[in-house]
Amino acid sequence: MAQTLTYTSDEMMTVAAAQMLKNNTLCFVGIGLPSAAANLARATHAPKCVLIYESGTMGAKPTRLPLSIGDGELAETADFVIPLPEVFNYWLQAGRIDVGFLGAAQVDRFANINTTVIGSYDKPQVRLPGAGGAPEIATCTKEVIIILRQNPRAFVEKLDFMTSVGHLTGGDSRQKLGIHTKGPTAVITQLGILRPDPETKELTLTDLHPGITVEQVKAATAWDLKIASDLRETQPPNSEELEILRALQSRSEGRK
Amino acid sequence: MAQTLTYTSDEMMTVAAAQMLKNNTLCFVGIGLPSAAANLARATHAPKCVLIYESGTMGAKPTRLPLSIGDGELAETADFVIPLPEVFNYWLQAGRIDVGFLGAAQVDRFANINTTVIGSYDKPQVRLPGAGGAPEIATCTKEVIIILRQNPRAFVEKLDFMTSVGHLTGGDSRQKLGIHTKGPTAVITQLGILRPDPETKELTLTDLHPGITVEQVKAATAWDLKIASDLRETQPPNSEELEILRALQSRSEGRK
Amino acid sequence: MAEFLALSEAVRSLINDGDKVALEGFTHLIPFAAGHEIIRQQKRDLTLIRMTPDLIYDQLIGMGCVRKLIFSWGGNPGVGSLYRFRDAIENGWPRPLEIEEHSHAGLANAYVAGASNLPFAILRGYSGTDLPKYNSRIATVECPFTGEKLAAVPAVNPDVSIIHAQQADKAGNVMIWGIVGIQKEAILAARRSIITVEEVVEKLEIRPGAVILPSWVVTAIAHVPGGSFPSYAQDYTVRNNRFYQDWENISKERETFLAWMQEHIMSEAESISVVGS
Amino acid sequence: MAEFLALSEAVRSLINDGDKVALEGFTHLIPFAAGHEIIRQQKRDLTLIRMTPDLIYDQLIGMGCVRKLIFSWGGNPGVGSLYRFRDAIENGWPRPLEIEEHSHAGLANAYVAGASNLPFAILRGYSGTDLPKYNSRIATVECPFTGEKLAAVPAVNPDVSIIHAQQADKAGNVMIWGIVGIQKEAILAARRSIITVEEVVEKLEIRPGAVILPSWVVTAIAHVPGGSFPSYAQDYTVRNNRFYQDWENISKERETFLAWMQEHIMSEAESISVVGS
Repeated sequence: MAQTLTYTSDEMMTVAAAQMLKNNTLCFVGIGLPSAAANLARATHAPKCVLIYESGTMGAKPTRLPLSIGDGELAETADFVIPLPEVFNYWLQAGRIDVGFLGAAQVDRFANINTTVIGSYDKPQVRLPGAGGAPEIATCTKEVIIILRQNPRAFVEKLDFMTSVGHLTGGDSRQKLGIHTKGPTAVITQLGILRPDPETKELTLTDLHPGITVEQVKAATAWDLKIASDLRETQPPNSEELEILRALQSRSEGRK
Repeated sequence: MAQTLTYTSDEMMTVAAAQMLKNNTLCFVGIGLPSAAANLARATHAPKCVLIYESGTMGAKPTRLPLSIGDGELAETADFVIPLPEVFNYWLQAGRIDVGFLGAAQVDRFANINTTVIGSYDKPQVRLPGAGGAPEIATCTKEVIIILRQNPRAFVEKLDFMTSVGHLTGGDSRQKLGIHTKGPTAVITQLGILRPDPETKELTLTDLHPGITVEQVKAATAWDLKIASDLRETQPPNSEELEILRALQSRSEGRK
Repeated sequence: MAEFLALSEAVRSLINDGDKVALEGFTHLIPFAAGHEIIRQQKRDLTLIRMTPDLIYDQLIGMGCVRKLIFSWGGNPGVGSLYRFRDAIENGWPRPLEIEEHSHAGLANAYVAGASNLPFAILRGYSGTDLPKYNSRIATVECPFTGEKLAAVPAVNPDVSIIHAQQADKAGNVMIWGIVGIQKEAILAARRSIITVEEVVEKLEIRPGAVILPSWVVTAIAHVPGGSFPSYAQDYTVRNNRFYQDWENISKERETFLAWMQEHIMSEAESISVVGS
Repeated sequence: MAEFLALSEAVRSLINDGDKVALEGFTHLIPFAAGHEIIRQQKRDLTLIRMTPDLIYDQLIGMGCVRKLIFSWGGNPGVGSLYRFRDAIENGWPRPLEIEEHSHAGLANAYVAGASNLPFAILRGYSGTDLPKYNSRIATVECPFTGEKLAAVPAVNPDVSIIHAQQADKAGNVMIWGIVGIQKEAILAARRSIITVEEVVEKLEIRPGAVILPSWVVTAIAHVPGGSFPSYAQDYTVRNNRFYQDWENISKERETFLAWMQEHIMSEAESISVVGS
């Protein structure tokens, strides 16, 4: 039945991300796909998932997707709003957040992230927005989920800049740096889901979205991507998920 | 005329302290005589003197004298109330407070303060309450006024414990420690007012309360007290001051 | 997520002998009822943390619950001494009391560090004082940019923090207002927490100046109206200044203290928190 | 004590060429009108500080006011690039832009240190990232108690901080509510301050979650309704998301940017702050 539904690759990514969010978790949410995914989760299987936006809106319950992390909708629907130093010190750094959702311009095989520059830092080819909350989200939330579109310019052999750490150089290198959180547990793309190998921490393709081939994913990856021996197929979006997601988006004043 | 008024030595101290508070100053106030003095000043010549109690009540306007720094009266009459970390970091440490009023169990000739122990620290003869906010009030307010009753057990040659610094060992020793505020500018007692010598910073008797002799003050001081060459007589409380002070005190639920 | 428990059950299940426990509330909202329950359950070897020990710690110390005290001002506010605190330090009665002594600014920042998951806090504090000579937990750090020397204090992270609040909602979110003190930081710094409340409401209406402690950071809530007596809960009860003054005579001598505790605290159930009102 | 001034007068008298200036407001309450006045007065060689430069810094950079930028996230929120910011960094147009780059946590704590009169702040931050390689203002300190290594950032102390607020009262006390961001710390960290407000009221009625900036810490207040457009002032104006999206095309090319600025900002009086609404 689901096969007969039409959906975009962004919708597939968003639904796959939403499915990863458990009920009763505190989720640090960025704008764009992470926000859509978290709100979809809240509207479906995880009604008690608590959405925390970087702007200090705790427990926001937007009925439309905000354009920025500080839209009025977020403050008005939040349980309460706190100043920024408390967001970063009392909540994020204190390790109270279960899941952090991050985007990226580049990721490498150990799920390290670049959102700073393409090219050199001093004379960049493309200057990107930079770090924002990501470096500390990457180290202080109990678990990180990364969402980005997969292509060889994004899934690179070597980052142009290390903005936020994933599993560093793999193995226990993250722990050796004194970081005690799990780090990235999944990278969700329009093609499938990559997860770190339990030992080496190298990203491995564990789930293929319906209709996608392993070759497509390998072609979209600049390194020699490892494939899980028990490769699964992702559950496609169902009609309820698509309906709710589209309704959220249709109510978004700021949608492009 | 004032000569015909009867007043207690506590009233004399309180009025002398009140007269030192200028209008439009931010004043960090402790309980007891400092609170009485600050409220008297606010009710007379300094209506815009802003009273800040350690409990975070900013601009408190009590109509009766509180027993503790956290009486409900203070919060209810304050312009606003802030959490303790802001009191100590954003206000006191930031150097925004003009005057700090301190009491003491012992002071020495350089207006250093002991409120910790009589006797040795490890086996005290009398264990006193300790530091509270005083060490940082003593270094972070622009100016400190000390109020205590004068006797040889209180005005000592050597403190049993240095709880809060005045002028340390005199001269520029305070500055040399990296403290850039003025420190104690007056010590007000039931006998007179002592001020630090501009050079040596040694406390010097500059004002005698009416009816008090220099010999009385010297007898109440354990070190050889210096007397100012231009010794003045304090202005005694006038009838308005006494009336307002007594009214404040009569409304104090917690008065002893 | 917060669980609603009877106070006796919360104290029994969450506080162990030897724990580091902070009962906070700066003059306002002092959790007396919870302190009394700790005394009744005869918890032992506690390390108590509190900026202003106040009467409740005088009682805990006098009843022999306390091995060590971390504090910054140990007096009866506006009245004078805490005689049980003094007796423990001066004479070791009923048992010797180890102390770790700070200034208010130092201890407040130690809670902030604890709430922030930092191992220490920096401040411009303790300059020239004797406190660092007697407290090895006051150190110095150098600013890596200016070379300035600053005081450092270690974070406070209680095993259990206890506060009294005006309201909780049924979902276990808690609100305090008025003088809010260091309570938010005390709860956030702790591994577990117990909050006694004046009232349980359907839904919190956030007040000006209020501090919210969401259910996610609260372990147990107990409904204990009047649970801060003789301190107070703004808009619910008023501070009983008379009791603070009477405490002087009750507590000065060991015998009168013990008799009073026996009569008013040990032999009563939780409702004791409103004795003398 | 705060003085009520026209915005043009406040900018003229309080901001000097070469000053360190922070215009804060985290998505909400961004002081656009004040930024436009700085552009019109052609202030030069400014060091601008802001966590999220947003469109207002894109405009200030593109108009040549800025020598150096201290920031933590330089994008058009939910839309994409800040093209004038990029053009300055990538191509040095209209002049080279020196940058000092942090994470949000780092810069937020730098403001906290500034507000607290501390020379630096500590945080668990920047672990493993390349930022410290390119920013010498990110250092390491060791905990004197545990030996742990923590990140340190220097305090931010602007010469002038500028924010937009919902209300001031006639005595010059200011109140903001909704998303309050880092504005309190920005004002407290600054030597001088300018606050534009939606409304001047007789007396502030303190709202839940509000931040109060008392007159004692404010230098100048200017009454500029709509002064945060296309950002917003909760309960007064709504965010103009369309303008944020339109900015992409206005700002992508130097010519269209300059033409737009000339038409909408340079040739207008203060009321320009509501263009496009």
